[in-house]
Amino acid sequence: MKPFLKTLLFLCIAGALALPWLSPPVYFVSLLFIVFMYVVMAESWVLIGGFAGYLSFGHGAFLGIGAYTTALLMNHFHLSPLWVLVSALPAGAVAACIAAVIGYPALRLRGPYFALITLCFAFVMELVVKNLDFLGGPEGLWLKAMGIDVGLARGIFFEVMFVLMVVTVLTVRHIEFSRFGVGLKAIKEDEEVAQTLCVHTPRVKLSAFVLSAFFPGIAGGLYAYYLSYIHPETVFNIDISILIVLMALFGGGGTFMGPIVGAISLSLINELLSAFLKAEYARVIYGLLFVVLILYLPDGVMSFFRKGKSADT
Amino acid sequence: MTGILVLQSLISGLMIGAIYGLLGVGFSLVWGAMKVINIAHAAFAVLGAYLAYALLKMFGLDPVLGFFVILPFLFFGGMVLYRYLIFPVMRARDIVVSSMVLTFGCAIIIENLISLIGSPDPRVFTTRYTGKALFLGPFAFQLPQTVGALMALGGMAVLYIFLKKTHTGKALRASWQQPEAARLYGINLKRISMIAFGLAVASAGLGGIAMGFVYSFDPHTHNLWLIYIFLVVILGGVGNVLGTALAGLLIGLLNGLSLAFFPYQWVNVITFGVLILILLVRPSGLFASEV
Amino acid sequence: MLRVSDLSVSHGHLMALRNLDFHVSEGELVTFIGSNGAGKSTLLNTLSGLVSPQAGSIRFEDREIVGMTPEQICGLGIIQVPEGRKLFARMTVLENLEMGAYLSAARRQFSRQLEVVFDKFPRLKDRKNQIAGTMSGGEQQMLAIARAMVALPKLLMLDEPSLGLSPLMAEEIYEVIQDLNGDGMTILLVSQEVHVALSMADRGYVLENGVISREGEGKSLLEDPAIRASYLGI
Amino acid sequence: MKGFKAAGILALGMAMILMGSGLSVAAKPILIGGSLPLTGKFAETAKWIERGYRYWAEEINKKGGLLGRPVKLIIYDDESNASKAVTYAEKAITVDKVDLLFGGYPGTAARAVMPVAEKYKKVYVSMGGHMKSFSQGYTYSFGGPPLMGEWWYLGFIDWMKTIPEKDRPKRAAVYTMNNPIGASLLDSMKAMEKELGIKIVINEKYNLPLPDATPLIMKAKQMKCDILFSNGFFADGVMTMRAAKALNYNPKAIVQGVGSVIPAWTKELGKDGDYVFSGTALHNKLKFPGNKKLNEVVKKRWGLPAYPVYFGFGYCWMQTLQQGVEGAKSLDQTKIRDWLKSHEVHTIAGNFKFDKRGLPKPYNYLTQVIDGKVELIWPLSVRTHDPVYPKPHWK
Repeated sequence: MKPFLKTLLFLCIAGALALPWLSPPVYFVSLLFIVFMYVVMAESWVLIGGFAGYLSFGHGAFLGIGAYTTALLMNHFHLSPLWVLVSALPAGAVAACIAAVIGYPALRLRGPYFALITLCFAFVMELVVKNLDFLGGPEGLWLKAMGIDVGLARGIFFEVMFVLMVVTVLTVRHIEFSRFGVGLKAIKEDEEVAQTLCVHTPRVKLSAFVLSAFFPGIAGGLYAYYLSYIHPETVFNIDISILIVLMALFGGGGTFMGPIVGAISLSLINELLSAFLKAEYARVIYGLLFVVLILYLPDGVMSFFRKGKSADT
Repeated sequence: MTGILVLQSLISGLMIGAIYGLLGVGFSLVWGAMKVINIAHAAFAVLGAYLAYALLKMFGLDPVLGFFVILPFLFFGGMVLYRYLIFPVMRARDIVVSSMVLTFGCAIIIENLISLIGSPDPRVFTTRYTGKALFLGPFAFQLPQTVGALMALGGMAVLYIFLKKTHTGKALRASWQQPEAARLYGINLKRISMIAFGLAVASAGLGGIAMGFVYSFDPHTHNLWLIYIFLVVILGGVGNVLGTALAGLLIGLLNGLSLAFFPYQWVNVITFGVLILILLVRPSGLFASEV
Repeated sequence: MLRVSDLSVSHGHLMALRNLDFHVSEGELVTFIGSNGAGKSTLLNTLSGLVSPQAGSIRFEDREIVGMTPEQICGLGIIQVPEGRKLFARMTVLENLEMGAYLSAARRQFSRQLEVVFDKFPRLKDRKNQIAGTMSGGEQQMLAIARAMVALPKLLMLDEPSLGLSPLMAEEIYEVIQDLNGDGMTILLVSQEVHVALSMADRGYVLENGVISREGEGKSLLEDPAIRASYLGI
Repeated sequence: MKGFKAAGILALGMAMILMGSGLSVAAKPILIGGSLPLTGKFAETAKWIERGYRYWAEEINKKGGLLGRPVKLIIYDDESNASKAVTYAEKAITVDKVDLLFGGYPGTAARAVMPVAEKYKKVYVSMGGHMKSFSQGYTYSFGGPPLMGEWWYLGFIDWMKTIPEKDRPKRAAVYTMNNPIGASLLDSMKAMEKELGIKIVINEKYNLPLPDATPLIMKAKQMKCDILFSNGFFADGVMTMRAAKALNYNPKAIVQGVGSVIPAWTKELGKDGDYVFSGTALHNKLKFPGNKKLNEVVKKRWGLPAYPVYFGFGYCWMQTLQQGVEGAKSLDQTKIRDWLKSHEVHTIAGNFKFDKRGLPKPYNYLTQVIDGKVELIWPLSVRTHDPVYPKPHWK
């Protein structure tokens, strides 16, 4: 890496870490909190969707599972709000466990069938939570407000989400170049061939799927607190699942950089458009963005940066 | 008494299921033939419904007839979409993924243009036969639903016959099965794909009108319809017209049965749950993929 | 009838064909032999317009066809029976034949041509409603040739017609090819079965790593010691 | 690692958004901000609320403004997403530094924004998120007027009491959508059963979208239910009505949740939408000052005979906020809150005194769609048309 880029990256990280303590308008902290959450989600998705080529259309459900687990833990044990930072971890674990239960049979399915079963799973989760009164049912759940200044609270959560994002990105980056990652990519290329190359495909796929549910689970716990009021239609919303996929693909689905670029650029562009344009026009331009991007860079934003390196293959 | 209720639920479930089938057919063909996932398919369906609605309101033209007026526009629109947006990106490494992102953008554009030009209000078709029903013994066939279902069956039959019997239809299938050989024998892939895309969009419009006989619609509705499309297409086998039709009927049947036997709030859970079970038992869908 | 001069084709950075010069005259049976990867299929695909050449010219009946689309070339009467047959596997025999006669000129004469084809391959007539993918390899190859015949070929190009067939079946196919040639059809045959191909052909070309290394009459090439050594294992 | 080039571009993007948002800060006018679902699922309602807000601002600016300062609205589009609504509320508060926060729709978004308003100590006047969110102890939230599912059928119940017992329906079929609004509507069903002695024979919840209404009507018909409560939105309401007509199901009354009060109901259903009862917290034919003028404005600008409820709601929430500000003679949020909790406000929906929770006394009007118009039936003092009961059979 060029020293210039290294410095820039360092400055970005330092800037992000310092941001909440420079007392900017809380909105920026919140906005970036959400952006980081999407990076965590899209980055996790890439593990299974990008590397292994198993397009999961239900990944938003793990966010919801995390959010609900945290909210239930907090409300059931009457924990003080700061505990949310701790209870988000078991939320990640619960999401991972559910992913294991779902993934074990579902990962036998290939291509569109896997996409469909994950989509159905996300729907069933939303509906079941809506139907069960002990989970809040159609009313949703409220979380207690933290007893401290709202700016400070947002700041703390921002830092935690930032750390979670860094951990997720580093994990995925590490995996991309590890044996595990190579195994996943082999599965994407040709699963039968991967098997003959001594990749234990069911185990590799399942591990990737479980891991890709763990981080969103934690993020969901933090998100629940951010919202203070959670409802199945908000945290299990199928739009979240689809947005994650789009973000990863927008950036270019096959690498760890793609989702970062996709999640950040899409969130910020959308925010910019809404800030300057009338609602529907903003949406039309947002739609055009996808069309134009694919017309000029059919393989996502990151392919632009890779083009210089190697010839089109 | 409950027996009648069960059968009644089944009847209307099947009729609605047929409409889901039609909605899915075009999507399925385009996916099976060109590996293009057209997320905007449902948006075109909603567009079709809106155009038919406009004709109904302005000229009192029945939506069934209205379809024939808007058919050329939709067909042409589909061809233009293929020629200028889809065809240039066929060079993408993964056309499935790239086409998804591209057409997602198209769907958003269509949704918001409808909202801008019309309004975001929900609409329903009101025709002479709205709110009427045919009674066969104790069973009621709501006329709008029946018309929708007949349109669906008719549309699917036309499409099926077109693919199996006509020269162009056979050329379409040939070019999907063996694109290279098709070119060797003089089939122009680009032109034939444009025709296929135009047909798919036209069938979406017809499906949208049929849906409009059963449900109300607003510019945002396509998000919901797309899910039905996804369900029937994958279950029915990508590219498989008959399979898609049967999958639509199956989903209608499931809905009808669960409405008859379970508390309503669990209906969708049961439908989706059964679909999950079906997929687990038959990991590659109910019917084979083909074109 | 067909005159190719100075033809070069590249796949990315790889030169697949280099400076080919050859011709096929009316009524001839010309064969290209060579090992796997020598560029034989690339050659046929270039002639058919599926691959565009980097340099050179291809003249067919005194018309330059470089730059024409495969559809136009097909319309001129250069018809290829591709390697691996590439039948429309989920369509019936009859439908496959209809697709062979896709262009309107061929379509007008389809019913007459169909009789000719069915005369030649009575087995296809019996099975005209069978799904092509379910037939045996030999029948599929016959269908592939029949499909090309209904396209009204002036120059019929066959790519490895005996690939994957039993020896008996292969022999039958070669008989058919010879027969067609006997009826006056100009044929360009690409094959790895050097012995059979050369003994049938009027003239032959040897393709090695994208270059024509030898050419001559079929019989004389067959006796060429170098060819005997590298292709016939004698 | 050429990929990191992207990081630079992203940093640039972030810088742009920082600057972009800074631009909209203006000094002089009173800023009122927040978000509405201008696109997506709830776009239709939000559009009318926005028009209500804008008309209110136009009117007050003509009169010389609020506290002598002009008002300026900053309306963001939250795309019908509650999470975005939260972020935009924070943007309005912390970036645009709005002086006042306006209320939002729908139920879940309002529920999610109420805690934000509380944290930043901003008075928040909206439809509220029904009773559950007013019992969370928020002190800055007001429903002025609220859309309370729990009270939605109060008018209906009171009116039904005037019907001789022998003419009242006996058996009710209740179909309710499974969401916050549905859940609160269900609450009023209990009161209905207790006070009117109507037996609930069928009590089913359904998740939106409703796949098919035929079995619902068939069942109600078979169980001889002579009153139908269809506690839903427009889409499911329309399906239910059409199925009822097609299956020739003729109960004594059909009561619709919140679908029949939006303009699309009468516009799209025509005669088939007639005779449906519903509740409302606001109506364009109420005699309170201002309604007449609003009706004229809506007629002139959008060609509708009278203003749609959500236009009125938007306007009315602003009226409440305005009176709070004028009463407190300050933009200090706590003062506004305290003034609102101790004084009466006069709006187009009536005069309200707010209790500790921020709610007025339980009230609701009964409406019935008659000849394509939403008419007021109860209380008697506001009646604009005699009720049509029992419902005539389908033609």
